[in-house]
Amino acid sequence: MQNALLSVENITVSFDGFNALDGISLRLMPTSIRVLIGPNGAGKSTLLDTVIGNVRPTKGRIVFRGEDITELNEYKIVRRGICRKFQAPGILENLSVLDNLSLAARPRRESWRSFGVGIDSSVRARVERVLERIGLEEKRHTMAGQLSHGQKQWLEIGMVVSSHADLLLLDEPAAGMSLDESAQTAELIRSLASDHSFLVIDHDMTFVEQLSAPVSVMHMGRMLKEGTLEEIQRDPQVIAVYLGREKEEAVA
Amino acid sequence: MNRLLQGAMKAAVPCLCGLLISPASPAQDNTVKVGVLHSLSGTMAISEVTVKNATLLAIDQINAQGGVLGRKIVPVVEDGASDPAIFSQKAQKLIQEDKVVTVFGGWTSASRKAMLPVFERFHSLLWYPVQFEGNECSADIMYSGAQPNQQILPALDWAFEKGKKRIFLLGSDYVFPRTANLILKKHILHDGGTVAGEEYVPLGGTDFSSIITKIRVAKPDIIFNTLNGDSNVSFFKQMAAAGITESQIPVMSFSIAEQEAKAMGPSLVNGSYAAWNYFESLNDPMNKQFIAAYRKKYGQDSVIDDPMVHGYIDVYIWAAAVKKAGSFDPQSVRKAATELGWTGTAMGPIQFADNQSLYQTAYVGQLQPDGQFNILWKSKEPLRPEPYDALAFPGRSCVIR
Amino acid sequence: MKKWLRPALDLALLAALVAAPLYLSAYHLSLLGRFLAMAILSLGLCLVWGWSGVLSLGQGVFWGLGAYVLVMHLKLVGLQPGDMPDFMLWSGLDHTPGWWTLFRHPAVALAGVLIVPTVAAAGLAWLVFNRRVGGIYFALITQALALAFATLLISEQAYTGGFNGLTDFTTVLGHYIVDPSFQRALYWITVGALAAAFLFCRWMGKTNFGKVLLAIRDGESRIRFLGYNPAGYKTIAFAIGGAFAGISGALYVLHVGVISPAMVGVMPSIEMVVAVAVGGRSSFTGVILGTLLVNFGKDWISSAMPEMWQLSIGLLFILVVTLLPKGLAGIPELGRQITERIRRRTARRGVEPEVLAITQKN
Amino acid sequence: MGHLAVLTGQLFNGISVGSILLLTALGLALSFGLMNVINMAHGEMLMVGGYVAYLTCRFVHGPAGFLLALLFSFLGAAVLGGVLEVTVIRWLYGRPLDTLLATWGVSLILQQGARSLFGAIGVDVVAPHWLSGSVAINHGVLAGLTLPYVRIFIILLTIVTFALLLLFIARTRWGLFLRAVHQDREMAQALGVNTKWVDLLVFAAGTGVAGLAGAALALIAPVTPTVGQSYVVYAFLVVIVGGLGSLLGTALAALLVGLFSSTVQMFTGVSLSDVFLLVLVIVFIQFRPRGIIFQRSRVMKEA
Repeated sequence: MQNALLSVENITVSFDGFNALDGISLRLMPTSIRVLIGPNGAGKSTLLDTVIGNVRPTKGRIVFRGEDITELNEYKIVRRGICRKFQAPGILENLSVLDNLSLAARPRRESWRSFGVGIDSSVRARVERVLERIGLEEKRHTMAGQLSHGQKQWLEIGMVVSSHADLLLLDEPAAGMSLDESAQTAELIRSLASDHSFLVIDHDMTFVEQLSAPVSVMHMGRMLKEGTLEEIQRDPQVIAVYLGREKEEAVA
Repeated sequence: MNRLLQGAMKAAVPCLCGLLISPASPAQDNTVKVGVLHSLSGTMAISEVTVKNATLLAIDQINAQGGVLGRKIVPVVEDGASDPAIFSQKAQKLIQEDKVVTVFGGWTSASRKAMLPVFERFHSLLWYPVQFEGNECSADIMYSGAQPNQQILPALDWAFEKGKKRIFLLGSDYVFPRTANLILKKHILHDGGTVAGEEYVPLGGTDFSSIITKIRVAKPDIIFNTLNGDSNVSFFKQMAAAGITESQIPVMSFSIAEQEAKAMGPSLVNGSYAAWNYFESLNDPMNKQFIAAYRKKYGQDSVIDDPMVHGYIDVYIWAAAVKKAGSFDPQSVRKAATELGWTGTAMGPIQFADNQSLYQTAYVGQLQPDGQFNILWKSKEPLRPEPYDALAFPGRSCVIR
Repeated sequence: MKKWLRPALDLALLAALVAAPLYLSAYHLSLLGRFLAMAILSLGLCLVWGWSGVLSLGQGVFWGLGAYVLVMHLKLVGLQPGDMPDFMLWSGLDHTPGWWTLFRHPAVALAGVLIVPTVAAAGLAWLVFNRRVGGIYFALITQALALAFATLLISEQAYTGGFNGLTDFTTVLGHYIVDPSFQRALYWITVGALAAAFLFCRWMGKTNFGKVLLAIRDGESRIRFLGYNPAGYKTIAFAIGGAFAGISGALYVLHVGVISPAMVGVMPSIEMVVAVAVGGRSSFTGVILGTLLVNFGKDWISSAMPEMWQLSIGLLFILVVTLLPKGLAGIPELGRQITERIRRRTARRGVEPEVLAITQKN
Repeated sequence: MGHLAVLTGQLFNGISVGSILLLTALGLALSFGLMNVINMAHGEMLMVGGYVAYLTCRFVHGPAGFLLALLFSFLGAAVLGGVLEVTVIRWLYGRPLDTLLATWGVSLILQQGARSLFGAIGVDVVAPHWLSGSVAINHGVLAGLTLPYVRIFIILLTIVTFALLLLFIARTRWGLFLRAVHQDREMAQALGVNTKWVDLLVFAAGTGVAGLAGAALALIAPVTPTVGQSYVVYAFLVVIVGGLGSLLGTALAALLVGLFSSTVQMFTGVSLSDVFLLVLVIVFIQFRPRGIIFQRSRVMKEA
């Protein structure tokens, strides 16, 4: 069996006794999209935080391309090819769009190797491609802070994509976007799926549908159900969890 | 438009510094400028403001009698702000910009050391009014303040005469206390006494609990205290709180004069001893005259202490030296000053020795409840100043050509 | 900002400094010289605080290290063989300690001036930033360090000259510090060093390193998720700040002729920060002008009204921080905000009736 | 004086110095620890307390004079703190480094104000006669040990103030508001807590306690324009080592520092013991950036 790009093995994360993640496991194949859905507080964001190294798990392992990255610092994990987009746009407000993308795209990020002026040629080609894809060519020299909310989200997705990362963790990429904007976002993600893997969190079912990718439902820090969107929508346990009718036996 | 304003702002500033050059006013023929450089702000202002006042009083009195060589003396007062770098900066300004013929001032040894290269660079003349640790011999400074052998060693003689041979050395952690104690230790051992302990507290330190325990354990006959400024307040308060009275362990202080006693509250330091070359309670007609003149100018409740009288007589000696030399040139003035012979002053007969330090009589006094000193002991005659102590620094002497 | 205006201003400032010996008196020229030396430290602090958002209240420590290393060399050079610096004699030492004589050779001394402050700054930065200690703690740590450094200098009097500091050195590389030709040469050296430091900073601003520093200032956690380790960048920036401070200290001490613990403690370090704050923390030109303004102001106010100096620097601090976070560069912006508010108030009184009428209609 | 007496004496000294440190740092534990306001003028609030005590003692004679002085110094410094909060600090919330610089400016102004009003020479606060003197043990194994009343009084005053503050925070409504604002300002506002008033009152309480400390310390230390400078750096370090937001941590840290300096000073000079202490604190912060006692919670902002 082709080995997984990312494998989350029995991860538990607890804050003063409350188990945000409770022995959750997940396997993600290279160049594939997986959507994480679940009610608020299910632990979706915490899972992404744990993968990127922002939160230390109390139990369990995270393996990326066969290497155990559980104990590494965030920037070391990022350099190995995982990148994360936050709910609030994580762009660098005081730098131009071009700078934002070039900083994300640069391969050599150690401090002593950053004394070059301007953008070196390999990075420039990559940045131009991403700029054109996210439709911000003419805005290249404006300060990132002055972009509209939707444009900021796109810039951030552009930064995540241009950052050599194979696995992209997107936390509600379509939040605050208009209908056609989220459709374009879904289309962008699908077009990038040929050479990237995505782990996407979102509540917007039409957006999830447009991604047409397998869905995992999380509940109370555990993996409740995994399958296609149609199977999930018909599954009684999932309906119960969302609508909250027979809570007890659903969780058994 | 606003960018232009911002640009103009940036261009304006460089010429702003140009505006600052106050063109030195050409000296009219009938006046001569002298510098008065003391700390008027910062931690040292506590002691230096009154010395500046005494210097200005002397200048006014001399001007009242027609000035010197027919010229009125114009004092240029500058603030050293208790910072050595500013003392050196202001000394340079007084000499280069204001073209003063001499400067009266300085207090801490740090400020004197900082000004030394400036006076040696421009060969002007500094009159230094404060007791200090000695070990300095510059042709461009008139050391009127007491050398160690004129203040701390006479105090030692007095203590030995009183049979107090176990001595505890306590001081603030800076140059004067450390060097003074180095000299004291040599003399104590040489004269058969014992050093009961040696402790230092950082400048501005306020906690003496451990040191008081060490004093209680050492049980000295007397404490030689070279603490400075605020630390004295903490020390005496915490000694009183610990129930150690003057009768049990007397304290001989070298940085507490009438000024500090009044500020600390005389009751706190009542009964403690001090060694100076002047006390306000000296009953001498010239002293009475000086005190009356000072109080008339600066208020009836002002008290007079050793550095103030030095700041006062320095101006008179400078004026006498100028008259003798017949010119304001610093080099001839300093030579003339050492050849004036004995002069009667508010602090008794004095004269400048060839090493440009001052012959002066040492007194030991005990503080009374009213903040004045009751003079208990006096050196037989004015003591010759020794910049280098024979026991501590053998073979070194100060010869000024 | 029109493209050519900023370089034109910098050239104007340079021209003013180059022409200074013509229109300034000897005293004010030596003042300008020592304040330009301080401006080098301000450039370093601008990189550390204005660019990477790290406030250091202890630059006096690295400034002092540079100054003390150079003056140790100058004291040794001034001695006849076999003799000992005066303060060591009357502090009870019998021979000059080994680590002192190390700096007798000019090359070693020069290297010391550059390396010792830089290594000290890098060491502290690496130790602190790797533990992810926050900005406030770092500021208070550097202040505690400045206090410890000054206390140590004062108490180890036998080796450091104690409270009096080190002074009375006469020759540098064979030239007499006293004669005017050396003073003039020193002025040119200082202007040259400042220009070099300025160009270095300008270059740093254009590199990716500079961009990452700005990103760290505005959101350290974000840059971490782009794969950058802020600790490495902040350490290098702080080391550069330390190097600039060391050079500034060495040059300053040649102008002034004395170095003492009172010049490296808590208070001087904060005055170095106010000069940068006035100048506009992240603008290199502004920082140089801010340093000149504050120091000349200090000299002028403290001689005109001694009581007023501490009051005015206190007020300056409050006003700059609250009203002009961008310092000098912020004045036009502040002007615009005020005119904006006035315009809006007058406009509302004039227009209000019609607008109300229209809105009520539809 | 027996060996045991010296040891107990030093232990008492350590507790006494620790209590002084805690008294100076308590106000800071409120304003810095709980409200995250960096008040570099904290030392000057101590100075103000000292001067207010001096003034009260001049006008009110007799034993009650000093107790009244304690009250007035608390109120005086609290009012001054309130004025400072409204005029300067309120505009700088969320900008900690700028608050640090602005309050440093305030400290310079207060120093110069004191120098102009009372002169560069310090003023003298005479301890009331019921406080001067000491408990002397002159027989038995602790012979020779004397415990000054003043230091005992300061230790007791510190314990009482500390207890009152704990009660204020734990039991009163305003204490609840304070804890809410400390944990999450936005959430507290959402729940209807008027954070403006909480900021004002708690900051004023912090400076008030500093004024009280200033009055108490006037018994064993000078009251001069620059006395605040000798306390402020150590007070901040005690709060940091203790752990932001934890009064207990601050108390523990103050005691440890007090004992440390009184033991080290038996062997080295005071200057070196201060240097050791400063370096030790800097190294300690590397290994426990959150301090001795800190709350484990996700929402804690990185100080």
